[in-house]
Amino acid sequence: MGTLLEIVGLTKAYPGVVANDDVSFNIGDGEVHALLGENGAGKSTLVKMIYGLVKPDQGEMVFGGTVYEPSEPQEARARGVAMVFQHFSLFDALNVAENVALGMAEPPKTGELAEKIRSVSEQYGLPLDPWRLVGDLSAGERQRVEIIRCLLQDPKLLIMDEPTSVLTPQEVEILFATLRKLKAEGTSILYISHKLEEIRSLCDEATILRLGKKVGTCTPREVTAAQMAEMMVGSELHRPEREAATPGEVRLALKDLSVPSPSQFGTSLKNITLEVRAGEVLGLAGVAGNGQDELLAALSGEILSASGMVSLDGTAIGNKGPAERRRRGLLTGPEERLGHAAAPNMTLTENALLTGAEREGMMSSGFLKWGKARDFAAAIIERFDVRTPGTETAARALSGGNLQKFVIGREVMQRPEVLVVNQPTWGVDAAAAATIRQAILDLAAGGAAVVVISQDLDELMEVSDNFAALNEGRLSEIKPAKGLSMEEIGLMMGGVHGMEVAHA
Amino acid sequence: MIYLEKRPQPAKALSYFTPVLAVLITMVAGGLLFAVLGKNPVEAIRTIFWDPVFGEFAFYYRPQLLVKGGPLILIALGLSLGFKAGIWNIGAEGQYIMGAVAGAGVALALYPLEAWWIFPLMIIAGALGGWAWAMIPALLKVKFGTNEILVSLMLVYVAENFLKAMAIGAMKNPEGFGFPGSRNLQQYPSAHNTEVIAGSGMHWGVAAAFIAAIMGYILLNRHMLGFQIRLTGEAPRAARFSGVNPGRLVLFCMGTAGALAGLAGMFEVAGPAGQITTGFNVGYGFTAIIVAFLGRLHPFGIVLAGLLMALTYIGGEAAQSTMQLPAAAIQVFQGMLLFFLLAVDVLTNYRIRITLGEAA
Amino acid sequence: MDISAINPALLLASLMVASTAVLIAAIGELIVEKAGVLNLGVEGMMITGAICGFIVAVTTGSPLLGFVAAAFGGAVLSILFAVLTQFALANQVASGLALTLFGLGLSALMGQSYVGIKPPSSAKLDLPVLSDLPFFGKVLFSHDLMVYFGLALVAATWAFLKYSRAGLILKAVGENHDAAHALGYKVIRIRIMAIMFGGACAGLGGAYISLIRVPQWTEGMTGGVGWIALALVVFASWKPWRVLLGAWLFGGVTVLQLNLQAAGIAIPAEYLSMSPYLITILVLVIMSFDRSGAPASLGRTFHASQ
Amino acid sequence: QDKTKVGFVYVGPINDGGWTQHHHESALKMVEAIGEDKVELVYQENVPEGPDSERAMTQMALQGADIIFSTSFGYMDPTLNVAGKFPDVKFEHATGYKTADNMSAYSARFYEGRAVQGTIAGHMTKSNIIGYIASVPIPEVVRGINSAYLHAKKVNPDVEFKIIWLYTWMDPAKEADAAKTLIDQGADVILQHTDSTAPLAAAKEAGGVIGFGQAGDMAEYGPSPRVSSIIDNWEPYYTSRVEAVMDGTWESHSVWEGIDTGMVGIGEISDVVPEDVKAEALAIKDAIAAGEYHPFTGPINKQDGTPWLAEGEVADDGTLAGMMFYVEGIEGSVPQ
Ligand SMILES: Nc1ncnc2c1ncn2[C@@H]1O[C@H](COP(=O)(O)OP(=O)(O)OP(=O)(O)O)[C@@H](O)[C@H]1O
Ligand SMILES: Nc1ncnc2c1ncn2[C@@H]1O[C@H](COP(=O)(O)OP(=O)(O)OP(=O)(O)O)[C@@H](O)[C@H]1O
Ligand SMILES: [Mg+2]
Ligand SMILES: [Mg+2]
Repeated sequence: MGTLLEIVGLTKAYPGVVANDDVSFNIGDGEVHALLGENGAGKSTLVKMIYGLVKPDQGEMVFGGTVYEPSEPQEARARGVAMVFQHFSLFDALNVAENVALGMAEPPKTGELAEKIRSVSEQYGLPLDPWRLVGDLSAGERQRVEIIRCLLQDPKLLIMDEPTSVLTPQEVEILFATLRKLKAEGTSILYISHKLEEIRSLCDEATILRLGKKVGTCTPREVTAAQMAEMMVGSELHRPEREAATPGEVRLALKDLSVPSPSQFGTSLKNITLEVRAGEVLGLAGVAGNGQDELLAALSGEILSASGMVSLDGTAIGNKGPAERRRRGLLTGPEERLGHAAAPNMTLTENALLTGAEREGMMSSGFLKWGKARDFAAAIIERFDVRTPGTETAARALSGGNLQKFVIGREVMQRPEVLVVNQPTWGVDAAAAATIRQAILDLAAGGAAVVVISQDLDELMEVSDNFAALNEGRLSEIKPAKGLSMEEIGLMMGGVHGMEVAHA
Repeated sequence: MIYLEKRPQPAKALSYFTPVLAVLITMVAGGLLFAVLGKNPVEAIRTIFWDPVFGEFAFYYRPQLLVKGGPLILIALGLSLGFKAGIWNIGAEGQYIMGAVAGAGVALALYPLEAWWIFPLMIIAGALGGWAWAMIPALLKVKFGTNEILVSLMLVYVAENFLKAMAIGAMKNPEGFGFPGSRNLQQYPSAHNTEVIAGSGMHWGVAAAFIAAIMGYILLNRHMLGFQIRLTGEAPRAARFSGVNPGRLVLFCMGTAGALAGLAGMFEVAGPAGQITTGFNVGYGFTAIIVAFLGRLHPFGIVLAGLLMALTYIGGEAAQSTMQLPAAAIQVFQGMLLFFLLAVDVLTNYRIRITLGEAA
Repeated sequence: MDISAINPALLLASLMVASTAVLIAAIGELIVEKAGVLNLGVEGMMITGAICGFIVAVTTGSPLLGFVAAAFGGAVLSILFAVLTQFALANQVASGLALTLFGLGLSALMGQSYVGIKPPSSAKLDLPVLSDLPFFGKVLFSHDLMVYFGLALVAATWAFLKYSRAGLILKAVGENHDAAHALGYKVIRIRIMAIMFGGACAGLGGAYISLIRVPQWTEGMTGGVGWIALALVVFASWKPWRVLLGAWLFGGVTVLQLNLQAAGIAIPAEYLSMSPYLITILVLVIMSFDRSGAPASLGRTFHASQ
Repeated sequence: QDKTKVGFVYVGPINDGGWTQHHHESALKMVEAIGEDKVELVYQENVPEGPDSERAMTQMALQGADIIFSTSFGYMDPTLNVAGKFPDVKFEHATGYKTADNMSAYSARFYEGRAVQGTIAGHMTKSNIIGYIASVPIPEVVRGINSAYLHAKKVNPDVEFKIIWLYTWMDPAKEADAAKTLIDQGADVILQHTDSTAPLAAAKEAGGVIGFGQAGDMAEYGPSPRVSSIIDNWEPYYTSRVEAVMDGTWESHSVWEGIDTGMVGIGEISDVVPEDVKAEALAIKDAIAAGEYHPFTGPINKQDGTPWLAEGEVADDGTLAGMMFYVEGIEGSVPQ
């Protein structure tokens, strides 16, 4: 097997961070190569350099035997490098064919292209209607658009940055089948994922990064997931503990909650009914874009519903806004940290005020008590070990994980009666994630009802008492988390409909 | 290669320095412009910026700075609230007109009655007039999502036509031989907006502007509503999450801006202008937009910016009559000031990096 | 009162003329907004185009060169806006307003010695048979070339956005600039080109006023047409043919209110002269329900971290 | 000895081609007539009416102006205010009615010129429709309409006026649209009380339509469509007033001058106008100049048919100054 891409001593520094520090490795022809590492280890930066989006400060690459210095993605594509991004680069208001065309150097005529999309998509078991608006597609379908955009260019190297975080287990199967088929055709794949089992089943080789440096390589089939995790983190992981509590009174109840999505391409909620009791943690799984954001908004009060659709401790509050709900003890933590849970340009003190003003007594008859706000911010920083110079730092200056600790901490420390969080450990490293999960469990142990919405099934299995999944704005049956199989979970998440389409 | 690198955190100190920098750059560029026009740049800049404050006739110009700056400050303060929250009311000129018409309307309806309560009533009417006019784009935005920039602007033209109709019709001075224009309120003691301190230029409108600046500062820095305004501008989604009702905020910001613009119009018509005429409005509502930005949307910054802008007007006029500098050149000069101001603002949030050659 | 004095063919014909300037400017702004940029400086670019075109037409004696210069002048002025918003990352609303203020002053300064001068007259399309057709001859076939240029521009813009690859890229940039950047498109460069195109169109629109519609130069002679152009883009839901419709509507109201006055209709003149603005507001309200064409990144600042 | 300092405050730019330009040109001619060594001219253009004009005049007074001309109606009260503060400075306000010991009022009887225009227009129209572009509804403009109408009607009983009010003194785009509209509705003569050449350009474009210069001669549009004009000529007045200041004979007054003193000039009547019509028009002009004829001489009824002036009766200046009604025969109503 020959070498397709040689990476020699790539280095890229950002102010304050060396994202990649002298990284070297090779990818062989037809090899599936994994790139592993914690959040912020530098994986995305590395592949962006290969794709010509970021220019390395130092180092060089050899592709197919000749020097490779792509100055822009077009050049990379011309050499046969294709990439599926971690954050999709799709255009909601354009249709599938147009989205695909935008990723190609010389797309054929629209009609021809549509034909091609159809044939390639069937060939690889990824059915797709070229005329649909991308904004109307599910996350899995959107990813297909990205993949097909790559496949149409007959790539020699396909880069995939965390492709499975948005897929149901069944969709992952379909994807893997596709990737294996590509490999069999001689395409090399550079595969980034945090899901170590997946890597073990798919990849031939793995390169592991930590803090921008290459810290090791391995052959995934030959090591355990735990071994790989330790190579990534550099130490052993702590698992949160939980004491089994007996569930108490119903605290949060949703009855036939149906609300339209406020955004054009959002998902409307349909007849969601659930109950969460004191001391209970309800885990809600689901692929991104199946109504998680809307559900959180309907609970936080950003979207109002008929009053009876949401009740808290027996009081109907569906028509009450966020402030009123917070006053009553229903606190929420949205997925998006910057811009939703926190205001990027405002200080941590101001961000503490953002939700804490009333419950923490930072306000009297409308006038603000800045001293109290600062104390509260300092308390969060202290308890959740937020790494920051101080309370007057702008939120955007914090690393993702640290900001996440801050915003979750802000809600947890307000002693909620009911806490609803969406993706509480998104983009957070293992140690911090453990802290956050522990705080959630402690809260439940203290008698609060907690709803955790997450795409990370492992996380849900770890914290939930009961489990359900969101699929196109509908809620599956709620089942006890203990003893659920991956197969069952997949079906709850709507894998079935994905399968049907796949075999149509 | 030059590129911008985002600062992890906005540089506070720079945000005070950048307006000064902008003014300095404008002086240089403006000087060049004046030189191109064949005028002595140093003399022109001195005539504009120095003479009105320290020159021979400063005793007259200094109070005039207040007279000219007062309405600008009052309007800009109102606008800055909305601008901070991302609400773009650019129709303050119309609200200014409607405030003046409403205020003068009260006075003219009561003429020749003399009573202490007439002036306070005019203040209320002026504020209401501007407020009501601003409520049109505000309500349309809240109810239908209509673009407030365009509606508020279109309403300026409507207000101008209305003003003309009033000046030649309903409010025409019955003793004016059919000429357009209302009675002169300067000659109607109960309605006259007099100077708080005689000879200082400080009429009630200027006093109101200073009070509004202090209240604006308290609102923005010490009050939840002000926090919500800033939050909405910084991160609208976070604001909604925090419990801000965006519709109500639009109504508040537009309404306040309208009321303050209306007040400015009322104080102007009852004071320095004296009467409703077809050409009563002279663009304060638009200039106030520059003032708001020049003051970096900060209440005290706006006070300084309003006075600076007044200085460019007054100095500009002086340069016109003493150096025959064309009026248009002054307008270009003011435009440049805003340009440079916007351009240097980038320094607060970004750092300029220069690398030699193309990075490998 | 004598409504019969209003000749529908002449009314429609003058509507075509009255709508041309605003149409051309609005199409330019449509392209700018499709690229995700909100440039409120249309009025400033129009008036600058009006004077540039006027100066060149007068000095060279060629209206054609005048229009070329107008497009050039508008585009050059728009570069100021581009630098502010694309490089200095300044707020687009404020920058657009600044551009308008600056353009009004600059044009007044440039035009000081051009007041009261008569520009060379522009050629009219004269199609012997067609322009003699009973009704349509007047309405459709007896205008100056810029009227047809405006119509052609609408068609070309429509085709560009719908069928061309460049149009697709432009829409992509306006829809999601981060994704477009990730795919390797030069967001800033594309936006600057769009801004300059918008400036050129605004300049042409302005020159249409100073060279054909009026024709002469006076300070501030565009009298708010640039703002109407902005309104048209919104109420056309960012669709070229609807911009044409909107321009006709606005031109129609403008012309009609004068006709009603001349015909002695008893509506007071001051209310008639408000009517174009009131109707614009009304249509804006009606159209605010349809935001389907609105580019998702409109007005947002793009900064590519390297 | 010092030069006499003369200040001018203008409402528009000095090159607006209309009202302000003619004041400024007259001012320059005044300087020329008296001698640059004797007078110094200072001026400020684009001065908004209201407090800004008050400041402009104060500034001039502070800087030693001996006499200040404020050349727009809206400057009236501000001029009065400044005159109160500077008793030693002389003030001259154009087109208003208020005066003080050191403040005069002066204006021109433009309606006299309109009588000449109306005569030509009445003869020249073939469609019998005359379009009138009116600016702001104030007595001066209404007087002009009435005067023109009466004289057109006198020579052509079938004549009909179509009037468009623009609410502005100068807005070329609006003026052009208005002219086109009037032409579309059959007018073949356009009279304008707005200051730009746009209506003449529209007339030229349409062909077969004539118009008149306003404020200035607008000769570049002659011989057709511009067949004659009303010219504002302030120079004689300015020269006499400045000279009066220089020799200490200045006194406050309120004057309303017309064709007789040359304040209202009639531009060259072009050859497009037939000889006999031209002769008739000139005869009216001469009669007015000689004081033998007044354009508003009875019998004249008001629009609603009520008598205004009896046979042979001449309108008094008071009524004329506040004239806000149409005479009989004009359709529509004066906006107010
Ligand atoms: N444009 C940028 N400017 C400054 N720093 C950056 C930039 N992009 C990435 N970084 C920093 O470089 C480091 C590596 O980031 P990178 O995105 O490559 O991490 P990653 O391994 O892909 O993480 P994740 O698992 O969260 O996707 C991080 O510290 C990140 O903050
Ligand atoms: N786009 C960016 N521009 C400038 N600085 C950035 C950018 N992204 C990240 N940084 C900086 O890089 C540092 C690391 O950020 P990042 O979010 O990647 O941290 P991380 O290593 O993933 O940490 P955590 O484990 O807490 O998520 C932070 O100090 C942050 O301010
Ligand atoms: Mg991270
Ligand atoms: Mg990554």
